[in-house]
Amino acid sequence: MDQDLKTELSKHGIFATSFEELYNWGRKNSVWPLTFGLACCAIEMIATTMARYDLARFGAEVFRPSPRQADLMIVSGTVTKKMAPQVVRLYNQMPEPKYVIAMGACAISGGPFRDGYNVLKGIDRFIPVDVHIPGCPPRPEALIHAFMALQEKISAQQLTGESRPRHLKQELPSEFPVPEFGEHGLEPAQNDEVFRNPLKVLQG
Amino acid sequence: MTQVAPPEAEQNNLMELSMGPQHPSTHGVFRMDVRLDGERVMRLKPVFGYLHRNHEKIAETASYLAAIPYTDRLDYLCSMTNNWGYALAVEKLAGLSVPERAEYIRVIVAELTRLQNHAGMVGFLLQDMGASGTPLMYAFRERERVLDLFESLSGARMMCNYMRFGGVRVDCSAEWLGQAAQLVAGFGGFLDEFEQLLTGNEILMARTQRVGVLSSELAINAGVTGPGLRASGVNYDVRKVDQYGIYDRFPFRVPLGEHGDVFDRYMMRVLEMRETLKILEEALRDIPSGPIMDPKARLRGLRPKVGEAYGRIESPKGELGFYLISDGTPNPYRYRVRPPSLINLTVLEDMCLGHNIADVVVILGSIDIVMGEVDR
Amino acid sequence: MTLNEIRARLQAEIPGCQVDLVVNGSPSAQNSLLIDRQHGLEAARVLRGLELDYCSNVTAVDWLERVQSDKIKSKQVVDGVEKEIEQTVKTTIPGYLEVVYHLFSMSKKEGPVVLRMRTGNRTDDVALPSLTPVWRSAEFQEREAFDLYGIVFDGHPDLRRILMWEGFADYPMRKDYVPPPDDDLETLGER
Amino acid sequence: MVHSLPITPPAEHPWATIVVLLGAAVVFGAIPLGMARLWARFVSPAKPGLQKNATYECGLEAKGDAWVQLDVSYYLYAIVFLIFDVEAVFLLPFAAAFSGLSLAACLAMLVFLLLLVEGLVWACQKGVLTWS
Repeated sequence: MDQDLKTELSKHGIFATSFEELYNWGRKNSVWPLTFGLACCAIEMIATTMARYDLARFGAEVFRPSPRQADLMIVSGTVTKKMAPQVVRLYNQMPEPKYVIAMGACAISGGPFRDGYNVLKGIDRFIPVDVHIPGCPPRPEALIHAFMALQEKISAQQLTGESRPRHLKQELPSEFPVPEFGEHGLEPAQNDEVFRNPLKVLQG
Repeated sequence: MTQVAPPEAEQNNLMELSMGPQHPSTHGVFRMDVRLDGERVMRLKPVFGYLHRNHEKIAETASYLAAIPYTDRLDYLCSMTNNWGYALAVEKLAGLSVPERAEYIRVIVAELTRLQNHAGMVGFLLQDMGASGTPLMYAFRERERVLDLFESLSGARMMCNYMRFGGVRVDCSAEWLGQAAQLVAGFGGFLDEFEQLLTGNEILMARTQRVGVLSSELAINAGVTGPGLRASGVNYDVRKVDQYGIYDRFPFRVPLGEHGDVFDRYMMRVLEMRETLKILEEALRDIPSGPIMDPKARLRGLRPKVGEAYGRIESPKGELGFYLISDGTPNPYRYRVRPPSLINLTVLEDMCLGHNIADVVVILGSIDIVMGEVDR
Repeated sequence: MTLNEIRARLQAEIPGCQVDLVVNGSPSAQNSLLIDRQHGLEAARVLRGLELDYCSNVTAVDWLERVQSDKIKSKQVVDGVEKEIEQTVKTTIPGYLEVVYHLFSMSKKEGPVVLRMRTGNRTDDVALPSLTPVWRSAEFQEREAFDLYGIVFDGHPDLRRILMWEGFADYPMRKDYVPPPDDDLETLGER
Repeated sequence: MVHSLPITPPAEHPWATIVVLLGAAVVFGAIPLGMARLWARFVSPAKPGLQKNATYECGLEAKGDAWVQLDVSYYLYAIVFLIFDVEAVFLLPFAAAFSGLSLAACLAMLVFLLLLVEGLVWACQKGVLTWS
């Protein structure tokens, strides 16, 4: 069913779609984020849900406090080493399909507090991240752009075949090991299956 | 099989619960280990450190100028007052003076920060009380107006990085001052609307009066500062005590409470907003023109003489102090922040004992903590 | 009350308490009183009696071992002629940990009275009297000094780590603390 | 003359409409649930795990046990509520047929009401509903 035939039909009020499109359309327009404010980015996240920037236009203004009912985790703020086990445990306790937006420079790579002894240098060391938003804090428009990027990602997912998303593959884990508190830092310092170290990728 | 005695909590039927780092009521990653008898709180131990980002360690390896953007991220709702606290401490350390116009701009932006912080605090307090959304929408509508002013002045909404020791970074245009005057003129109407909706509301009064009472002796001894202290009837406002900057030119009154409960702390914020409007009107009216930077202040390579200085201001949360020890090198030997939010939490347990767990949420909201400042 | 009056008052009320004035070089001229550890708590009670009812700030400072070279002019006879020679004498001052208390009076609205106490050295003799029984605002700040600097406060009601987690072994704010080499992108090369 | 049968052809059964509506409601409810169950079984695999199924306590490992003996006043509060919940159920048909009732029926209902209200007043005086 090629695209221009569909647009032609839809001009006459006939909507042709596939089951996959319908499934993805339903899921991408009701992404429920987890109430999970860490630091300054959380205030910008709250400002995005308020009247002026209105995250409700993207179906995401329902912020669920419990991970059981949330399907998106916005890591908004600095993830410290003391907070990292909790972040990973919350991610594990979210039902599939789940997504992660790393909001702000701190969640992506430690940001301005990168060389702090208690700061984890980016949450993608322990959990897979779907959308990264640079900024410190990113403006509300940037967070809305992240939601649009996530929605495009969801609508591009196939339900069958090899490139199915993670939650449709039995063998891919939906849980990641929770780091422990060690004597001098977190043990392990990062999770090597998840963390694709850019430098290693360049060298390797 | 030896009978192991159950932990002390189970012995007298108390439920051990932690309102942990991820909790809608804790204004960030703050954790309270609570022991409950049914719904009543028998013991409450706060746990900090989940947002300890090593602000002081990083500032000690950075130069005096480079520490200013970090002060924005201390109390990330009031970046201008953090800058001013730090700038005041460095000016005391290095003996710099601030030109007249810069002093006026500092008062204007600091009081605008106080407006948006107190409005946000009242919105969040009502959100903690269960009125989820509506009061916060009104409060953030006003806050967005103030953030627009900050953005047009300093370039950023929340992280303004605007003040320097010896003055301010950018001069504000007459058009900006006009917009600020317009905002101040309209803010009174918002406050009347807010008070009409909230102050007389029986649910608010029932949920906040005689809840979380803090006596004035305990408040002084535990170092509580800011609106929380004045709600207990102690007349101590660093703007009046130290009269830093040019606060002695503005005749504003300091509201005081009698009972020191959550309702008084809420009223402190509302009344302080009204006093702030008076200060802003006067400051915007008679701001002089002139330089905005002390000419002899060296920003890049500031090397203050060996010595120390403790500068403090009245931030919307309380007394925010910066203690700097210089050893003549470009970076401070010791850089210490006196966090009002952390010290105001000393008495959290004393206020919450005997109350229900729903009141703990309201009491914590009335203290108005920001985790960036608590954990630094 | 000026610092000297307070100093005299302290020496009068607490026999054998060694109080000396530390001059502050910066223009802020906030000089401070250095009190010996043994009489710290009694001195605090006396100061509390002097209407200093508000302890605003408690700071720990880590002074490393440092070599102080100061020039001493001394008259010496050099081959029969008396001349003034400048000698630079290098004195190494052993390192110590220090706690600084900024005390204010809320009733009399008076400025900071700065109180300092020093530990014996930086390794084993790191105990100081806790002033939490006198000013409760010092409770969390002393716990932070213990957590980040390792100063043990005797008499503190609940001395635990406040910012780092319980099992953490180092004192991270000390000047000689080396953080663990997280798998940092820059350090990856030479690991 | 053809005698018409004494029994008139039965109009549809008086309860038929309700049964049809009930059936439609059940089916309307069951369709999405059924689709979800079929979807879960055939397409998206279940991945239970140790951490995933652990009890959620704000991101921490849940310690202690929620099975704690609570104060008796909660039980009494629930019992008093239960009584008045059941009473409300009885009031519904009474309210629906109120206009066609005789005085005696109203009086009987009043006795029922007053008995329960008297119980509530006693409970309040005993301080069952308020505890320090």
